[in-house]
Amino acid sequence: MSANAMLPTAFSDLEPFAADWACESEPERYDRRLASSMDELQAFYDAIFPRAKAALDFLDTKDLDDLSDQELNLLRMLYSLSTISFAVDCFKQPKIPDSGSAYLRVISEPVP
Amino acid sequence: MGAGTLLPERFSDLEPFAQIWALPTANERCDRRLEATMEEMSSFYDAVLPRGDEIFDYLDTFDYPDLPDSAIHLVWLLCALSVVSFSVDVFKQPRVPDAGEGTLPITVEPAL
Amino acid sequence: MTIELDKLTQDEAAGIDHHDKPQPGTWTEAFGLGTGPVSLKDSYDPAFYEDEKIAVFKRSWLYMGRVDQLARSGTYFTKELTFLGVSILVIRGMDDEVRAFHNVCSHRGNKLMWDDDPRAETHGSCRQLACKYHGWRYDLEGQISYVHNAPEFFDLQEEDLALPAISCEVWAGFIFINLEETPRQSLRDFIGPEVGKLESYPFHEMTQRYVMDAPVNSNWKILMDAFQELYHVPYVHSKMNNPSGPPTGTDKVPFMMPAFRVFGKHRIYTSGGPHANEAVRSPRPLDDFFGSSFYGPVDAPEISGIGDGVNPAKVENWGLDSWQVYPNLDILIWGHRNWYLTYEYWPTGPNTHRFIWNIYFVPPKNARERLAQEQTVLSVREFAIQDTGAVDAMQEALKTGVRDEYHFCDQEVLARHLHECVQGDVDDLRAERAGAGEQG
Amino acid sequence: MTTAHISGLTEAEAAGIQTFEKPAPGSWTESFGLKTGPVSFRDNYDPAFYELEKEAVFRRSWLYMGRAEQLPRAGTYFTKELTFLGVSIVVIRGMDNEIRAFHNVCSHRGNKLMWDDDPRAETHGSCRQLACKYHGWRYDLEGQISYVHNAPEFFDLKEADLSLPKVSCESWAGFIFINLEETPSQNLGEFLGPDLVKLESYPFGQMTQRYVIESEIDANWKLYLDAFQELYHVPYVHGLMNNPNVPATGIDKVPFMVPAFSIHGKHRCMTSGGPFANKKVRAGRPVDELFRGDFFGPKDAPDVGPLGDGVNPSGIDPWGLDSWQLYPNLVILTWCQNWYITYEYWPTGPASHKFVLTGNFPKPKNATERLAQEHSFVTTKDFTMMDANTLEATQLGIMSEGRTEFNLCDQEVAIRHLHQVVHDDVAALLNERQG
Repeated sequence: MSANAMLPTAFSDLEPFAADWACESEPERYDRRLASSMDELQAFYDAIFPRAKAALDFLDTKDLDDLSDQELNLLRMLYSLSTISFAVDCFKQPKIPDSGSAYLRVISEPVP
Repeated sequence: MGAGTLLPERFSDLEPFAQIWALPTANERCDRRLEATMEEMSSFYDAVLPRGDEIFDYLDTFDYPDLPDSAIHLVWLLCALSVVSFSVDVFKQPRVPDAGEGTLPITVEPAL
Repeated sequence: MTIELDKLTQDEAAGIDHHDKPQPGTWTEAFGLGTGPVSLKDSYDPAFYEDEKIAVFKRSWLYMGRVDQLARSGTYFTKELTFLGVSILVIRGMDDEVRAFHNVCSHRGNKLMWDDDPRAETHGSCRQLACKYHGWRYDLEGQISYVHNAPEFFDLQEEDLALPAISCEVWAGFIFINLEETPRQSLRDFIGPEVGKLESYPFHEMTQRYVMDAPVNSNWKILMDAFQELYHVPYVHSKMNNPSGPPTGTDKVPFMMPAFRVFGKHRIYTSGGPHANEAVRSPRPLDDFFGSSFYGPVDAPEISGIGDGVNPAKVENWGLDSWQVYPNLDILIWGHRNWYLTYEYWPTGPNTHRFIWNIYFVPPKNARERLAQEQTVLSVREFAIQDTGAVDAMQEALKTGVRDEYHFCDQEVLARHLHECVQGDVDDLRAERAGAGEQG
Repeated sequence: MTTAHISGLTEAEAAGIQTFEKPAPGSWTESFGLKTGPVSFRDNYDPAFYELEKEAVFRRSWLYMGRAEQLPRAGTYFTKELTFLGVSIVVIRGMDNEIRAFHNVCSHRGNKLMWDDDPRAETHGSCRQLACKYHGWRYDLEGQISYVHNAPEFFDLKEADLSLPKVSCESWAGFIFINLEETPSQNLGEFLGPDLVKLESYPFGQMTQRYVIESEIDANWKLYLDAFQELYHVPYVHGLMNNPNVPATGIDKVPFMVPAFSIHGKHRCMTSGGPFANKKVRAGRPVDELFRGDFFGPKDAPDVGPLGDGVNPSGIDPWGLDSWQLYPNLVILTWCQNWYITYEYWPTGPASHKFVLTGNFPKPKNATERLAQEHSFVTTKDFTMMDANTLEATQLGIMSEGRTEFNLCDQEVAIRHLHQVVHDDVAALLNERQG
């Protein structure tokens, strides 16, 4: 394990996506979705989806309020999977169709 | 012809300019002009202008508008020459003088 | 002092083209216009602007687009007249007729045709007009054709559910609408016989199209004024005369217009175009390179003829007709070069407007022609950017209101005519209101 | 085109649709005593109507400010900027644990009392006293003056006159309301009426895991409320979401019928099957299965004890969702999957408003529950985005006055009711003024 690994060792295969997708907040995750190409979203989706159940089982053994940085990053990557899922499996584009300049800004969300 | 080469072999001397100026839309070419220095534009202008007849003769060998990609890049290169020419031979600066915030984005232009 | 005002430099006097003027010696008087100062309060005053929207834009035929934009049944485009709060849908029906409707669904008032941004214009092709909100559909003639879950409604009358139609007529392939309940004139009467003759020009052969679209910081009439006189050319565009040399007297030679005409509320100037002041002008190297310039490609394409509408004053060495169709459409036709432009000036506020500019060429047959056209478009664009910058400065000064009256020379007769027509329309509206007030 | 065609459903639609009994005389609309003719939507943009509405509706109704959980201890407070009324409210829990509301104005020179950095922005926090930033006057947590800087320099100060101006404030089910009338014509319980009061037994207090969304929307406040008080739009605005895996077919266009509407004074409730509605024509997404959550909420609903006797007032089975529309501008959605949503619609002008959405879940016990909530919430957000932009299109369409009368079907009865109540309130105000 390299000194600066972002994820728990068992999920080091997802490491290439961690820098982009272990975002701290929903607005950051959503902005990342909008700034990504469909190829990027699809690649992330395809990489994490088959590993997501294992990640959930792993995280379920931990106390949510006492996660290590690596565990927290893994949790946040699962949030990101949720954030991008409509773009990948419904809209086929990062932005919601016909959403123009409309926006919904999350100003308060749970931590972690 | 190397990967990423834009122009036909016989115009390979113009290749460095094509990498910068052979942009597909008028708006991109106009934006490029605003970012360019006068030196860049003068050297582009001085390099392409003397090759004009040769380029036109070459383009005339194809059925229009079914040009191969490399010939399309030549067309774009000449379109860019048209864009920079006012800066080089009239205004001596990238921007139109006294235009303030004036800008005229092109919203529809012909294909090719 | 007066002598000083009249003086031309020797260079200027030598290069200037002269043209005869009609009786009694000026264009302005020949058209029955006043020669005194002109109030430009109509170009910044918010109260005037509010009345102008009704008196001019809600009562005139307004240009929407070309029939070429509606190639087949089911093709449509929208036009956002945001300043009037109106969105227009123009569509070609199954019967090939072009119609216009308010772009509003009859169910809950949702905007019917839009794409991603409801404020932006859109265009496309459809088999039916479908609302994105609850799926109501209309046929290409605006009749209701499908109501989702219709049994849940009460007493729907089919005929009440058609899209609200707007008067729409076509002349020379130019599509116009009129927002009056019943237009006071047909489009053809509005256009009049002299402008009407222009329909013999082969606009339909020129379908290679460029569009520019930009917000401009000036009242719509101020930019329109800039394009109906050449008096500004030696100053705003001095480089056009002599692009390669340093500024000398030569680049300041005045441009005199060969002919003006006024036809009702419409007007035209005809100029020599490439032939104007030819003795003192010199081309750019790139014009030779591309075989093309501001005036258009030198090797003009074949067209089927030019009809009997252009160059109504029969100017020798005809170069350009600039037709100003009231209120806000210009059609510029280049003589012997066989291309044309349209300018539209759409108000967005007392001090701002949206400038839309279309350029039309005969489709090019080869890369040389394609590039010659490109060179023309980009040359025109350079000068138009200068004009938009110049009017921005002018509007800033005008709206201070420090001076109300300004001076229009005989070369600016068309600008005088435009302001007179607009002010006349607003005066009529105000007189009607006053009359209604007295009666009430 | 025949009338029959207008009335038709396609075969695919008819096969998938769930239908429900309607009350006598055959429609919700008539059973509530509402008219069935076309309606004007002028009240959605007319500036003169908007001015009357502010007075007749917002200055005379109980207005929702926030949840009791936002004020966990004595001295915690938040401000609410009712900019459209020119009013700033501070809501604070006193030493006696009571929640009170005051005009957020210092009694000395009128400075705004509680604010942070930007005087226009809302703030919240905790304090021992309320201190003015200008000359240091202080008030206790009950609004009484407690300190006047350099008091001997003043003339005849009366302590009793220096309290913060009180605003009527009452709570129900942990929802804090104020009323700007000098003396409210009804107390909060009377205003809500007995059916809504019963909802008090719902375990709102357990659902403290909270998300908040805000947005400025270019549409009248009632337009957004309208979008969320009917399901008629669902197959079109959200068609893709019903059946994400197939291209547009008949199935994604099956109408949604609301099982029950009910009217409770000025308030309304729309009850629907939620996850059970038109179930046989809907299909989930793989991520929904993975995260055990979707638009309807976490699939494995956590135990929150009994839901009380207020939910599902029409007793439909299976019950999925209540959407309570509390007059004028609060919506509370209680889902069968044990979470709730609130919407607030605050006018900012005749053709614009500020939209606030909260999602509220029980505290998650582990990552799986946390993700089920996250996924439910972001799904809701994507749905809501689609509505938001459609609304701006609707506002533009209505304002064009290309058409001035519109048709509402029986599935849109709640819209008819809201506009009727607003009009009645405005008419009452005009009557008073004339009388």
